[in-house]
Amino acid sequence: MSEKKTYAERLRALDPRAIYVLLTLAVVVPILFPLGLPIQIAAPTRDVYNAIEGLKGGAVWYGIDLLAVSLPEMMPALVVTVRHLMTKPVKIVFVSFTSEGPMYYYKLMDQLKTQKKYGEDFAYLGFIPGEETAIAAYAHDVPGTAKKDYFGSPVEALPVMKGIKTAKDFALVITCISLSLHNDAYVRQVFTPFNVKMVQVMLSVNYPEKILYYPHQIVGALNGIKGATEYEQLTGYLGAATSANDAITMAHVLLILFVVVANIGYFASGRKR
Amino acid sequence: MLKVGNFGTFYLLLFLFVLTLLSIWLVRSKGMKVHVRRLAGIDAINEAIGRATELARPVHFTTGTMATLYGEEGPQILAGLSILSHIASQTAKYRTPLVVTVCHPSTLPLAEEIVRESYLKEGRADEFRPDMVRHLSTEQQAYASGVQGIFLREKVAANFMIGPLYADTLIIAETGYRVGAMQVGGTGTKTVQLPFLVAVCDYTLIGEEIFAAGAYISQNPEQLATMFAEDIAKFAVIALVLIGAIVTLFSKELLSLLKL
Amino acid sequence: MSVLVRRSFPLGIAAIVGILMILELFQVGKEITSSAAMVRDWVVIISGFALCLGAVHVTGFHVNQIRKRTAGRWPFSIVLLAVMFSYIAVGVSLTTMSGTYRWLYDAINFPLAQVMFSLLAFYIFSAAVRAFQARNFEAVAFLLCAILVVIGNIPSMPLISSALAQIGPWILDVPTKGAFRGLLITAALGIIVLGIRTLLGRETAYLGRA
Amino acid sequence: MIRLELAQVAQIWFSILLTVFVLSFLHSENPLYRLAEHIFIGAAAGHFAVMGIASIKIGLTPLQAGNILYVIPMILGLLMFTTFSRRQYWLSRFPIALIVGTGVGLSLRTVPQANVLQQISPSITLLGKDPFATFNNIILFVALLTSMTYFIFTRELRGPLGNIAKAGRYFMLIAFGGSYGGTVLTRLATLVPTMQTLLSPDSLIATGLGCLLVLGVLGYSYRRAKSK
Repeated sequence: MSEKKTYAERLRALDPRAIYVLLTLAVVVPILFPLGLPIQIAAPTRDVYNAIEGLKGGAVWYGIDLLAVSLPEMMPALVVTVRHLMTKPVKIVFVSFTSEGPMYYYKLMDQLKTQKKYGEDFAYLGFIPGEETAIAAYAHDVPGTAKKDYFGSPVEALPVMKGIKTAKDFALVITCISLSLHNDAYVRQVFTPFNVKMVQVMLSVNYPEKILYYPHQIVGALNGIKGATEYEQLTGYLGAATSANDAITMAHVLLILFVVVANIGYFASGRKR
Repeated sequence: MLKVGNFGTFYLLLFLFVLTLLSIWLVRSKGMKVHVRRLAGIDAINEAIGRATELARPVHFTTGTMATLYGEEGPQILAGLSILSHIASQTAKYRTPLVVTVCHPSTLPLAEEIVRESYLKEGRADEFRPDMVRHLSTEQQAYASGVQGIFLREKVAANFMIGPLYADTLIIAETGYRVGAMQVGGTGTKTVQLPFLVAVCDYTLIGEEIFAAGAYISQNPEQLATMFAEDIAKFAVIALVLIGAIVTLFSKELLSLLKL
Repeated sequence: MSVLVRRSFPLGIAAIVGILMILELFQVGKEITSSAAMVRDWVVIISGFALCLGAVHVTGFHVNQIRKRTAGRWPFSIVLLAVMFSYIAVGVSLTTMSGTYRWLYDAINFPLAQVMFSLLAFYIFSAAVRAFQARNFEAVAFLLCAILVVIGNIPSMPLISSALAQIGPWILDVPTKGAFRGLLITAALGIIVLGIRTLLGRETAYLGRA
Repeated sequence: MIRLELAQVAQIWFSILLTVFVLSFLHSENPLYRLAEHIFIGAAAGHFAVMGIASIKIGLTPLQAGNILYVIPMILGLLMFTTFSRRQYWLSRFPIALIVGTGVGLSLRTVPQANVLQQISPSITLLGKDPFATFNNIILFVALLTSMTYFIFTRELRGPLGNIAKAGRYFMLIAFGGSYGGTVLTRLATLVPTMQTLLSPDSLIATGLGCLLVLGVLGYSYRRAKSK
């Protein structure tokens, strides 16, 4: 400890705590102030945007078919697509075929500020048990399967539900899916019999396999957090996905800088071991 | 009734079984002697224990988390434990404090027995204390948090992590570096963790080296002979790969010729 | 007699069980398949006892700390034991599916496991700064490949230079895969030979020495 | 706005404070980290004890149905506890032998297929659909053969064999570097959501308070160390 270290030696052996502080900053700052660093936008993402942008009235079936474990990955995509929908002149009917869906609905409504009114412009029909059979039943008879909304009012009493009988009455079907078998169930039970326009938000693990439904069965798809980032860029609502993307970019750049600095220190200090 | 898919498994097992028996027979009745090349990582174990002895600070050993003895990664734990028996003998001989941490408790009786027997063998049975072998937690990350704490509180001077290692490896190794411990890491099939061992540890046992360690340390002729069997198997696999490549190369050629 | 019971019996058990598992793969007979399934059931039950043994061991260690009043440690040991016994009380009386148990798990186990994984991100940085110094040719190879993969993983990279962004994935896909395959094959040979030696009763690490 | 229930608020506070305490370890080992560590270990020990009891119950069902054979694992399981005994500890070898035998058997039936045969079969096709693919296949092939050569133990790695093994060593270093770089992204993918949780509106107050507590404790221990 008695010997004074030269600057070069200090650069080589950066105090780990300095590294930790800088890394924290590199992650925290973009989370608080998203930069919106540009990224390449995949074609299925752009098609989701076009499908929602092109809506001129009518109703949208929004399936929140998520498991609790997918929260960090799927929440940003859910928020940004609903936020985009809320700006369009459409009615939205939310529904869940997973028991943890209602939790997402609460969190979603917590994060959204909207002019639309519950009951008139949108409604949540809650969790309908029964997996694929339930999806099929709902597609064939919406009010007959749901009967009541999540808060207990009868479906007929909701103005938003007027004129909605089957899947055919929806201008667009959007679904956020955790379980890959739901990707198939939606295509089998909703697209095949009714030939409606459909968009799926998929987990990154399921994406490579289920993207094969695009562009014939589904008109667009989002790839987990990556898709959400792209979507946030398209719509300009920079949120959790963009900030995560920025944070990861900044951290990677920081690592490269650290390595460069350490090597400058190594060569400047005379390449001693 | 041999299913086609298991065909390869069957012949590979049979081949290695015969090779192992043959090598044991060669040692027993023909007195074959096998020489194993120097393995720096294993030599470093004694050096690290020596350093810990000088500093009078503890030696830490673990076979890693997540894996269980009754699972497919059981043999890697056994390989790690055979190195533990050597480490425990050394710490018994030089009266160095030893801390063995265990994640899954099914390994606990085994680790305890190995340490106890090593102390017994060195004539230091009275110095074996049950808290040398500690089960911290079955949960991977809780275990890692416990090891971190032990490292900083007890100032560990040598750290050995040998077995099927999982993500917590880097947590333990980085903390080991922080307290200035000399570290030897090693893992068999967990290739994801190897880069971190190479980056942080002073010496690393890569892949098969952890299985060679037992024979190398004990210099038991019979164990060394099985090393010889493994090497023959390696040459056989290399030959198989080369032949396979040539065959597919020419069969492709043949196919394209036929298409013409 | 004692050596027979203490050594040969365990060796025999290990060999029989191991061979049973292998025979099950080759579908030699219905009896083999059903007994292998039963032995696996047994192992689940024994591991249940092992998990309880773990809890007993942890309790013993910390009771000892409290009794000896180890400086700076024993109050924490009290907390540890209190948390552990409340889990056991809730888990056994209300089952793990109950709301209270889930509350405990989501408030303690889940976030703590998550944050321990987050520590890894910090450690991977500090380890990299030390390891990625161009000390010799080997270190250069290591550092260069790591940095190229890091560059390839930057989300905006394809917009800046698509060629540079493709090197990283290539490294992971071609040389890395090849080298790891070689490593896995040789390690597998080590595992198999160790296994065969165990079944032959030649690997006796798990029996102590006498 | 939907009001969170008290239980949820308490849960958030608990999880956030524990998270901040663990992160404080990056500075130094301190009482708050120690508290989080002991709570975690206690929680995990309790959780796995509950799991263990559930596993034992699995065995009770066939036993009650009259399958006497299930007495065996019960006895063997109890024998595990002899490890605490100074004289009868050897009895724990019986359950251990069963466990070891199972593990060895299971690995012997999966490892040949998964780690040998399935690694060889995709590596032997050298011709690809274009020259670049062929080049890649050859590199992969060479990397595999040379890295295998590195693991030859019973011959000294000198001469031509030594050179091949050296090439294998370089291929492995390349692989380690690549794998290290790739893992950076995986680890950041956990860190970022953790930070997002800490900074979300629900938990910001708890995070702030946690940080203050940590600073207080660190400052206190620093002053105490200085005065000594």
